[in-house]
Amino acid sequence: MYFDSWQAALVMDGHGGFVWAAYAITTLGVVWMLVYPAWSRRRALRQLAVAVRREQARADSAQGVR
Amino acid sequence: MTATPVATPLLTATDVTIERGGRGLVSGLSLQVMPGEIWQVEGVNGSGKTSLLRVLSGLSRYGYDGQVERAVPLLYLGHRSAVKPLLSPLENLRLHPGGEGDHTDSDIERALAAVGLAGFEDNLAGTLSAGQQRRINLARLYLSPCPLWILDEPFTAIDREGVLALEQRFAQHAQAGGAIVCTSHQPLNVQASVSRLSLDRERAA
Amino acid sequence: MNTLPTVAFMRRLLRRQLLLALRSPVDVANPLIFFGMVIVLFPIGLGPDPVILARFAPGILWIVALLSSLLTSDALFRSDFDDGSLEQLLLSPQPLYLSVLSYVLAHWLITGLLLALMAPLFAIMLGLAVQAIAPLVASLALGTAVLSLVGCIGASLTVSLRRGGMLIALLVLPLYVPVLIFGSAAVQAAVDGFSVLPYLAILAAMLSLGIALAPFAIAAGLRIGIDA
Amino acid sequence: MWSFFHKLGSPPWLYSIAGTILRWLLPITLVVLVAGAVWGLLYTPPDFRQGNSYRIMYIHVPTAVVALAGYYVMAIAGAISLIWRMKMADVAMRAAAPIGAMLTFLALVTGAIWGKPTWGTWWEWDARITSMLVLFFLYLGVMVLYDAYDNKEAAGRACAVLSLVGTVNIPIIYKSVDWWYSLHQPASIKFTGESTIDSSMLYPLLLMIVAFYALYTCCLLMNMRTELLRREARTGWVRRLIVEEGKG
Repeated sequence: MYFDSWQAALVMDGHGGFVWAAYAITTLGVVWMLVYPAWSRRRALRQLAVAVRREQARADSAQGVR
Repeated sequence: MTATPVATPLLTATDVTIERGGRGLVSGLSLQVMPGEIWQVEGVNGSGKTSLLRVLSGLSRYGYDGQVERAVPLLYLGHRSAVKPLLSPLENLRLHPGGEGDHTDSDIERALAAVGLAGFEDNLAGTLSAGQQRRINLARLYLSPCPLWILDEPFTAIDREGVLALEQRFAQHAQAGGAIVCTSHQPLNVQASVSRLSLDRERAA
Repeated sequence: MNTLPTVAFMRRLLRRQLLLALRSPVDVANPLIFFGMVIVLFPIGLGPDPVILARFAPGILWIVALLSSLLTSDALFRSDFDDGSLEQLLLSPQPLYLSVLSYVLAHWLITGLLLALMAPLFAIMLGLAVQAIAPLVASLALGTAVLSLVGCIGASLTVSLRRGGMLIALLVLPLYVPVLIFGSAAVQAAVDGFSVLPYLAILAAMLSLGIALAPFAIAAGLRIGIDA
Repeated sequence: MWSFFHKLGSPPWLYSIAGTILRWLLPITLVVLVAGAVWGLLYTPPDFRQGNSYRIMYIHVPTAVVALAGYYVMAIAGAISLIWRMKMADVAMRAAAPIGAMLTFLALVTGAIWGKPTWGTWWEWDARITSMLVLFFLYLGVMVLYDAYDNKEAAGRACAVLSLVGTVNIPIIYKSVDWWYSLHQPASIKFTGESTIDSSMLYPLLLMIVAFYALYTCCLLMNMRTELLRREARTGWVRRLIVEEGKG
């Protein structure tokens, strides 16, 4: 490792704040880019499941009524 | 225009399927419009008459499956009358974006007289009534050389004499070898064979 | 079947647009009044000091001209779309690619060229160096033609949308950036006494690229808009 | 080959193939991302001029590069959907827009943070950053236009046209902004145009660029799967999928 201690790696001769801040924000962005599609796909599946169940209920009730 | 020996269809639509907002309006419709024919498209409101006409006229090129070919130039009169309120009827027809040939002023005046707008040639279209503005659009039926007409409810806001005059014009156009596809809520009484295409039966079948 | 030759049809469309504009002079005057009014805001905002105003004059004049041109591009097709004339245009046998050019030319004549001819008045108000006034008019005349072309693309993509006005600004302003860069640089060069020709040449190059390519996008946008 | 191209058009096949690709591509991407970041952050020497602040380059340059490439991917997908009317290309374009916008945003933020130690200001109108900002507005324009249309098919076509117009303009915008920057700013530190970059710094950068391309592909595939589900909600294969997911 270039830095001789974790402490030095954090400080980075004074530039550490900027560097780590940039990496933190980018990590947040990357996490959001990965999590959002997976989460929205699962949400879409759940919504469709509810819609299918409701359709089923409507069809059954129509049969029941006749 | 004498009928050509083997009558080539002016408009052929094969297997046209239109869907709007998930509802299947027209499915698998095939249609051949031969010279001299008048087709009346019937159907309840929202049955897709206008959508079908827009597809047949080539106005909407996406949003449908199937093939539509037009062998001849087309005159399309839609719901909206394509009349600029700031121009006079004469100017509206002389500078029309429809792209037909230049009409002489006398032709235009004769057409305007035929639709009952004699004397209104120079007032601004904005000062005329809605019915009169539609008549400016209908005057194109007397001007346009296009053999194929697609008319979307041409009779709305037109009084009884106007309708009679238009029906005569339709008959005259059909006899001259032209073809008309139109939608209208009242049956057409025209001295020509009128083929009916009902969109309700289409969907029910 | 006497369909009109294309050039005659373009001339007819141009005459029609210009006649419509003459019939409603307020619509023609609006961008000029807007141009004047916004120019007045700058001394109020930046202070009346002629040195500061003169230094920013090239940029101010060009930015305000750009915004005036943007302001009017929404109405380019909207009235024809609302009353059905646009449908007739799309059904006309002449190529749509050339017909839209007459719309663009009409828009440029009505807004762009008038702005360029009015600009010297506002340039003097902002204390622009006298030798930069002619280059200002030249760069504005050339630049607003490119602005009209690009604005027309934005107008065609938003023609069927109810609230297209603000949306056009977002679509089109990023594409205005190169025109603004070379337009204001031309005036700045004239102020500093350098030759203006290279900048005008680049603006002309953008114009020819626009004339060649923009009508494809405009025609596609109209066909999509009509069918939406 | 032609059958592949045809199959690409069938949603269920694309949905499942995207799933299998993701199963192995996603972990690899994460590993490469972390490795590249750690390598660039901790194991490379500082730049003699800028000191350690240059380490932001390992995320600024890749995000900028992939964001720009992403715009072209979106435009090409739009062109395919416009010209050959392939619904899947429209799905791809729709999925590509938000990812590109996010990457451009990250490039702008990291560029701004990098500017502070280098120029002492949070926002420096450097040529590269300014062009990136214009690209960000181009992305926003496409997304806002898509949202403005009610008929979503027309929206896809309109966005395809807009993104094609955008691709024609991007080189012009970049060149004119570069020229504009050199006109107003004597050549100070050329931001990302490091003329000769030391190999010890170059390799981690290339690795990070590859990592971000892989990340882009993963996100694109994931977004496409969601978009497919929404568009094909009423079809049989989605119904079967719901039943399986319900049991699984």
